Amino acid sequence: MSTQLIFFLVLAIIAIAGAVLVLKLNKISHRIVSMFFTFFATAGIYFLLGAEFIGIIQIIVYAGAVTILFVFGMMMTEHRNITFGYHPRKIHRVLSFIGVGTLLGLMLYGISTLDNLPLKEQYVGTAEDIGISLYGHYFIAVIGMGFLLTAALIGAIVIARKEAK
Amino acid sequence: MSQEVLDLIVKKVDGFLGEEVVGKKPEPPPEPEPEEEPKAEEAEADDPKAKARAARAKKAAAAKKAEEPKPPARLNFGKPLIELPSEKWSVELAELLRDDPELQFDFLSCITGVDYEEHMEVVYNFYSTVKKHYLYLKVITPREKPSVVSVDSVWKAADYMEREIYDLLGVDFPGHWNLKRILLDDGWEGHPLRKDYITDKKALGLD
Amino acid sequence: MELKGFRETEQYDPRILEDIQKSVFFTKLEQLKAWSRTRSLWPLTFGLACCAIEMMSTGAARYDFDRFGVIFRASPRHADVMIVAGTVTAKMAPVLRTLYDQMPEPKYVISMGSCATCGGPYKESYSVLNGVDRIVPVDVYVPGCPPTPPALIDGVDLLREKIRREAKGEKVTQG
Amino acid sequence: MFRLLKGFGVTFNYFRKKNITIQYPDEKVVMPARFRGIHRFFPDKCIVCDLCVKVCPTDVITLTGKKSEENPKKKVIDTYNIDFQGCILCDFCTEVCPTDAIVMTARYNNLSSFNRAEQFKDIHWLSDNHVYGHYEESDPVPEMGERGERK
Amino acid sequence: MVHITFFLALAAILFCIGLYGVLTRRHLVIVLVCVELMLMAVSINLIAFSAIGPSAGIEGQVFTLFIISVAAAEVAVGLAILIALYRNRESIDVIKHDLLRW
Amino acid sequence: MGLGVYFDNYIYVLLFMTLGVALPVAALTFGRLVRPNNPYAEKLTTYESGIAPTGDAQVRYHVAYYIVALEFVIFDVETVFLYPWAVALGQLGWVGLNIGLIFIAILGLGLAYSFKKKVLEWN
Amino acid sequence: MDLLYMTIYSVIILKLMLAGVTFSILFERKVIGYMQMRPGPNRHGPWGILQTVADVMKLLMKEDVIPRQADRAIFVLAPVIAFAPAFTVYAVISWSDTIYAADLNIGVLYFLGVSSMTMLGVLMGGWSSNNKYSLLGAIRGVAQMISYELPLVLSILGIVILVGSLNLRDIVYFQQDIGMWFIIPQFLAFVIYMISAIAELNRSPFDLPEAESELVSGYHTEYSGFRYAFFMLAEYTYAIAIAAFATTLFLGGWLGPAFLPGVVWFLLKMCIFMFIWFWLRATLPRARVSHLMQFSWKVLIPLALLNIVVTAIIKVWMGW
Amino acid sequence: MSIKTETMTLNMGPQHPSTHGVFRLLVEVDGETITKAEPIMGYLHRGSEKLAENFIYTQFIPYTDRLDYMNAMTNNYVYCAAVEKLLDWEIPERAEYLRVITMELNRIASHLVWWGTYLLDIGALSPFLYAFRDRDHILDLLNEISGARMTFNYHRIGGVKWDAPEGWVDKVKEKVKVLRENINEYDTLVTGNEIFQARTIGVGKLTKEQILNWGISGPLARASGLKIDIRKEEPYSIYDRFDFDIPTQEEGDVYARYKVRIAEMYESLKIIEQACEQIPEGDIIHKKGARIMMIKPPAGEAYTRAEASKGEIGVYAISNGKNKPYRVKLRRPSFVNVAILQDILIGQSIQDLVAIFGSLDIVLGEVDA
Ligand code: SF4
Ligand code: SF4
Ligand code: SF4
Repeated sequence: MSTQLIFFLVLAIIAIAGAVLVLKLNKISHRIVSMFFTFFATAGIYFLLGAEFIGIIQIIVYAGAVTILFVFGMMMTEHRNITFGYHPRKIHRVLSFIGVGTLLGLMLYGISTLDNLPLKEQYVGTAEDIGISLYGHYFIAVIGMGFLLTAALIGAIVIARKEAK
Repeated sequence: MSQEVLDLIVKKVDGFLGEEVVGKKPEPPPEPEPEEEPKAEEAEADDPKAKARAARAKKAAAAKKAEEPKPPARLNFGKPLIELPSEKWSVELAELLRDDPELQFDFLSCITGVDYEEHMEVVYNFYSTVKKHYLYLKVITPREKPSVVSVDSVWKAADYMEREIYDLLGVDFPGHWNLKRILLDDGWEGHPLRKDYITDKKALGLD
Repeated sequence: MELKGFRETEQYDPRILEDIQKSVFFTKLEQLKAWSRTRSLWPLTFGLACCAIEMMSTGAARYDFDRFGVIFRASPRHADVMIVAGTVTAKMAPVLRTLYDQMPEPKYVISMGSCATCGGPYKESYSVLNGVDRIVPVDVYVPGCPPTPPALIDGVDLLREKIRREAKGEKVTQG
Repeated sequence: MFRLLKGFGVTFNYFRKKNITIQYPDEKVVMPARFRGIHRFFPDKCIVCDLCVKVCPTDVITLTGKKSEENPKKKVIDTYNIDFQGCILCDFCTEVCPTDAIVMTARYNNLSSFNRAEQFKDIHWLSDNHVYGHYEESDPVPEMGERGERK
Repeated sequence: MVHITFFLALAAILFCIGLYGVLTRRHLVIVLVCVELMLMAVSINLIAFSAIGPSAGIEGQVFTLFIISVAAAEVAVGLAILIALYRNRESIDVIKHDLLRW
Repeated sequence: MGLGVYFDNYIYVLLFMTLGVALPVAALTFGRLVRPNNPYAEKLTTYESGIAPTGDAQVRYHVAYYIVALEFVIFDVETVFLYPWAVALGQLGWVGLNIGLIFIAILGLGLAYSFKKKVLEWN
Repeated sequence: MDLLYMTIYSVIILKLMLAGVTFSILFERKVIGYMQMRPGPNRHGPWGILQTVADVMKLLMKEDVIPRQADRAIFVLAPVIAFAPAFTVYAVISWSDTIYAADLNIGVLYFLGVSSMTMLGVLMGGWSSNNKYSLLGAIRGVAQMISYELPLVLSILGIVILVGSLNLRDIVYFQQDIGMWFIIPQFLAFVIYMISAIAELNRSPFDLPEAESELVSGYHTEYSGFRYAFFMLAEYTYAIAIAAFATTLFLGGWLGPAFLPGVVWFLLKMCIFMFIWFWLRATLPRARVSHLMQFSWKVLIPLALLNIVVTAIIKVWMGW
Repeated sequence: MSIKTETMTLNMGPQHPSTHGVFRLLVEVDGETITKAEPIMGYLHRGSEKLAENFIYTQFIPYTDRLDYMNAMTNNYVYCAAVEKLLDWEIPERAEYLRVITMELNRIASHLVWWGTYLLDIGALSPFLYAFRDRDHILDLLNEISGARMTFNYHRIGGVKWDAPEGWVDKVKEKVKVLRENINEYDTLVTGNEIFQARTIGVGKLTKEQILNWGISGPLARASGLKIDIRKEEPYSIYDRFDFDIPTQEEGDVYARYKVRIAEMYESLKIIEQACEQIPEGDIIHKKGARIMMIKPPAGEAYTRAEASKGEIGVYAISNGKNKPYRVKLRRPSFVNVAILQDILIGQSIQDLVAIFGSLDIVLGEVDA
């Protein structure tokens, strides 16, 4: 096993465990913390893949900003001792589980058939490449992104702020 | 000057109450029994011991005089002082004191509660920042169920001072918005500034 | 002691050196603990009455508590020593006890001024607790009303003496 | 605008100046002569008039007298205690004492104790308290170093 | 070098966990978190292909950047809606918000 | 750049991170040996100036805080786009510059909006 | 071999950092002391050198209390989360031409991204204590930190534009090339950076989250013993890191006249920053929350954007 | 329907750095905005008034020291003056001058403590130490004349206890110069500071009507444009002999209070200088005053007021002709002033709470008696 594989496995386990805990833990605050770990491990995976810029962006945006946003969102709403009763339709859960399980199986099967994909030298993208690509090929998307973000900002403010009368 | 202020206050207050409450002269005290001794001793006036005795007697007489009922409106160390029974003291009267253009007692300096053996007194010290004059106003209330109308709505300053008096002396102030103990714990028993309150530190668990 | 600037510092205290030389690991550890504790006594910012002002002046430039590593901490969780500076009244006593409880161990109490020690001038009063040692264990009593800043420094010194002695296994009478 | 920058000048100025701290345990603090420190008692001056006991607002003085051996009419002091737990150093006892038998010294230090009872001082301690203060000296100059002055 | 299938498998697992969460959890915050998980799974795939895929290049990373941005905007708006809903209904139970159900 | 150097660098980072986590963990574990431990019910109460707290601390907070976080997220994403731009500006030239400026301007619009709505005013 | 070398290096940095924190706390107490006409700690060791050592040791041997009401798991985790990122950023700092660890291409972003996680530790600490002061302190602190994170990030963009690289060492070499420290061409950015760095660090006059007179001790009110020490440690570690970062960006890193080795210059420049922070602490009162927020959003961020625009235009114009 | 941001009940105090003692403020906050404030006091209630009834007249003087321990001299004075009023005694000239000098020195010391601690509340560390340094200068002087640093017990019924030691008056004159310089320096350090101004200007406004209605006195009243100062209105002691101003401000906010107090320090320095020039030789105590066991005022009652550093301090003394007072009521300015908190805090933020609360300058010994 190569060092990288070890790293990968560790990170993957953290990510998956975090994701599972998000669903399983009792307290919403704990769930958000475990979500943070998933985000963080994913950033690690990006680093492993040589996408350091995306990795660090993942840390900045997800592990930093979005987590804080989640915590604040949690604080703005009810978060104490939420004991939801059992799901009214248990069958729903079971069906979801079966459906999702099948999907996962199918996907994993599909992935395993990719086995013979050629192993290539790893590609490392630098921030500069990304910049050139972004503002060269995809500049319309960037501007669109700008509009999207502004729209999201304004929309979110309008929605959230109503009470400030 | 103080005398005029006093007269003015008396006029206003009595006018408001519609009867002579503060303005009335005190009933003269019952004639003291004519004392024989001084006369007898006058004969041996040069005896030093007798002189001392005479002086003492004079002092006693003076003390008696001091015990004579004082008029309800008088000057106390040069400042007007009026006495009122608690039934006569009302929020409207307080408003008069504050709002009357000639009185304008806009500043409530101090409220003192005093526990005498026979009755309780609540003493208000007013001051007018405009007219620069004072007033001592004594409200007399029975000791059994002491109760004086609260002037909290007229001078907010009375809020805490009345609470303090309620706390320490147990005088009730009907009309106070939030009359509860202020300095002592809510569950405290008794009113420590009363003369019959006995401080027993052992019983209080403090010693 | 005439020397300015280079003062005799306490870590060269011959008694401690001697002890360190001859003691086993356990006592060494204890003394290490004592050493660090005596050198960093953080009192709780907690003034009750007049004495508190003298406590503040002790922290001010003239006497500078910081020289001894004494810095006031506002939260009992960070504090090591509680300087009861002032009159403890019946209403305050439970609060004081709570604060004492909330301090992490090891914790010490200095009773500053005669009020805290025995009620002082107010010992006849109906609302004053006669002696803070009725509710918390007191390590050092500093007399005075209020004790002057140097007296408080002496008191803190005495507390360190106590810590040091206890680390050596001596019992220090208390009461 | 930016008047706050002036403040930096002030603090920096102090940064350069010498500090004003008294290095207390090494460097003694001088208290003025009148400083109301712990008492000193002169047993031979006391006439057991009990005034100090009466005037003490905190009732910390206790004394007993006994008949003098030479002069049976006179009383001399037998025990004299001040409980410094409760003494508020108000100076009334020295003020009323007709013979200045009880005086206040400028002593303020080294009085803390582990034990409340230690602060109960008896006649011997009080008369041994050789610290300079605001009173007529009536015995040999106290030892050096015990005086309250700066070294 | 780790083979690309590992990354794809990880992405698939994360995606399915996210999906399952979205389908079954009743807490709106958690639902949002799960959506994030799914988006992240997609990002992992993109990055993996961009780094060691058959046609490695910068594009995968660029798209991931877009995904991250969109996801952040989505969370912002989503939580704002959540707060608004909560304000109106005093609850963050998905079941109770019939409007939000699909 | 060779991958070897790349990974070396991140192993450094990893080492630092491990140490950063290990130091507190080690210190707290070691501390357990030397520190006293005597919890009792009163000690474990929540501090609130010496009074038993009334009500829960984790109440629902004012939405103003959320809006700050929201703005932060949006502008953080903006910086994400600006950094590649800044790095590549030398090669992008005027066209890239203009696109970047337009992008900044659009985001500036959002900022101006929030000024106008006074959402960033506390109180 | 490399791994060994790396490990030794990082352990040494850890040790030095701990020593650095210890002494910067002492230094702070001394400096503030002198500004207040008092000597500060001077009795334990010559010049009080052992003072903070004793403090740390005492904290280590202090009971640590986890309040019953607290959210235990997060309560325990918070100091670690606060401390680890603050230390992790040291990996990219290049102390001199030769002494450095990771030479990341994205060094600047790495620093900003990782260090911003400290605030998660603050938030977790305040949240989990279930103490009102802590929570208020944490929320305030996070609101402040995120508001100032943006100007901080944006102010550096000017330098990135000029250099065209995110590598910290490249930035220093660039300054060497143009023969000028960035504090001169990017003075506006420097000012913005300094202000937001102080706010990020929760140092006076922006120490609202720990505002002693209002919130007792802010988010670490309930922390005792060594857990509390780690919050302090994180704060000072981060402060030192920020000083180092600022030195690299604006003061030319290890550059300096040759008669002293680069690393000494680096440390000296850092000391200047530390001194300025202490000086601020001794002089200024605490700012007001509402003003603070508005200051960031209404003044610093627009200014930073302006700086970016101007720098970008100049850069393209001059074709640097 | 608006979002239900729950309010949180927050205890500020009894042990809280901003309350300067054992005061408790029960506030309800919504976010950081206060919706309700209830001051709770009595944590330092020591029953002085009851104790007074068991003491002979002089014995109570040390207890007045401990009311407003920042400004003990004025407390001493007002109690003595009340008893003197009952006794109808003339006080020797020199004693009056010494009283005025000590009182004014103490007023400066009190304002200095306020200045230092207030800035500590606001978050500046150094002013506290600078203020305490200067306070120590003053306390040294007072220590020299009275023998104690805080609990002076200096005034006596009928005069003062000690005469000024040799050279004391000159020392005072010198110190006045030093103090004036230092206070100037404080101005540079703080008054112009924009951060400080942003914290204080427009915060915690009090109108004239509020002041009168709540019975507030002292610098607080003067900062709201109410020119009341007992030293001028009803000159007690010998205040009519000095030339000084009553500094007032119109705004009534925290900054105005700050400025009034700073200006008052300058005025006090002026008074001290004049008093030091004018001080005559002579007795220091009324001829019967030294016999402290024998003081027996005739029956009667009197209210005496004086201008303490916090406001109007008054003593309502009732004598029944015995050697112990029948009743001593203390009108403590802090106790009256603190009541305004219920009114003024609503709608402010926690930060402003600290700024406002500090600006009231209350002393708990006085609030709770
Ligand atoms: S001992 Fe004296 S100075 Fe100290 S609090 Fe009690 S009365 Fe005040
Ligand atoms: S100084 Fe005062 S309290 Fe102390 S013994 Fe003398 S009279 Fe009593
Ligand atoms: S007052 Fe003086 S003489 Fe009288 S008993 Fe006391 S000490 Fe002795």
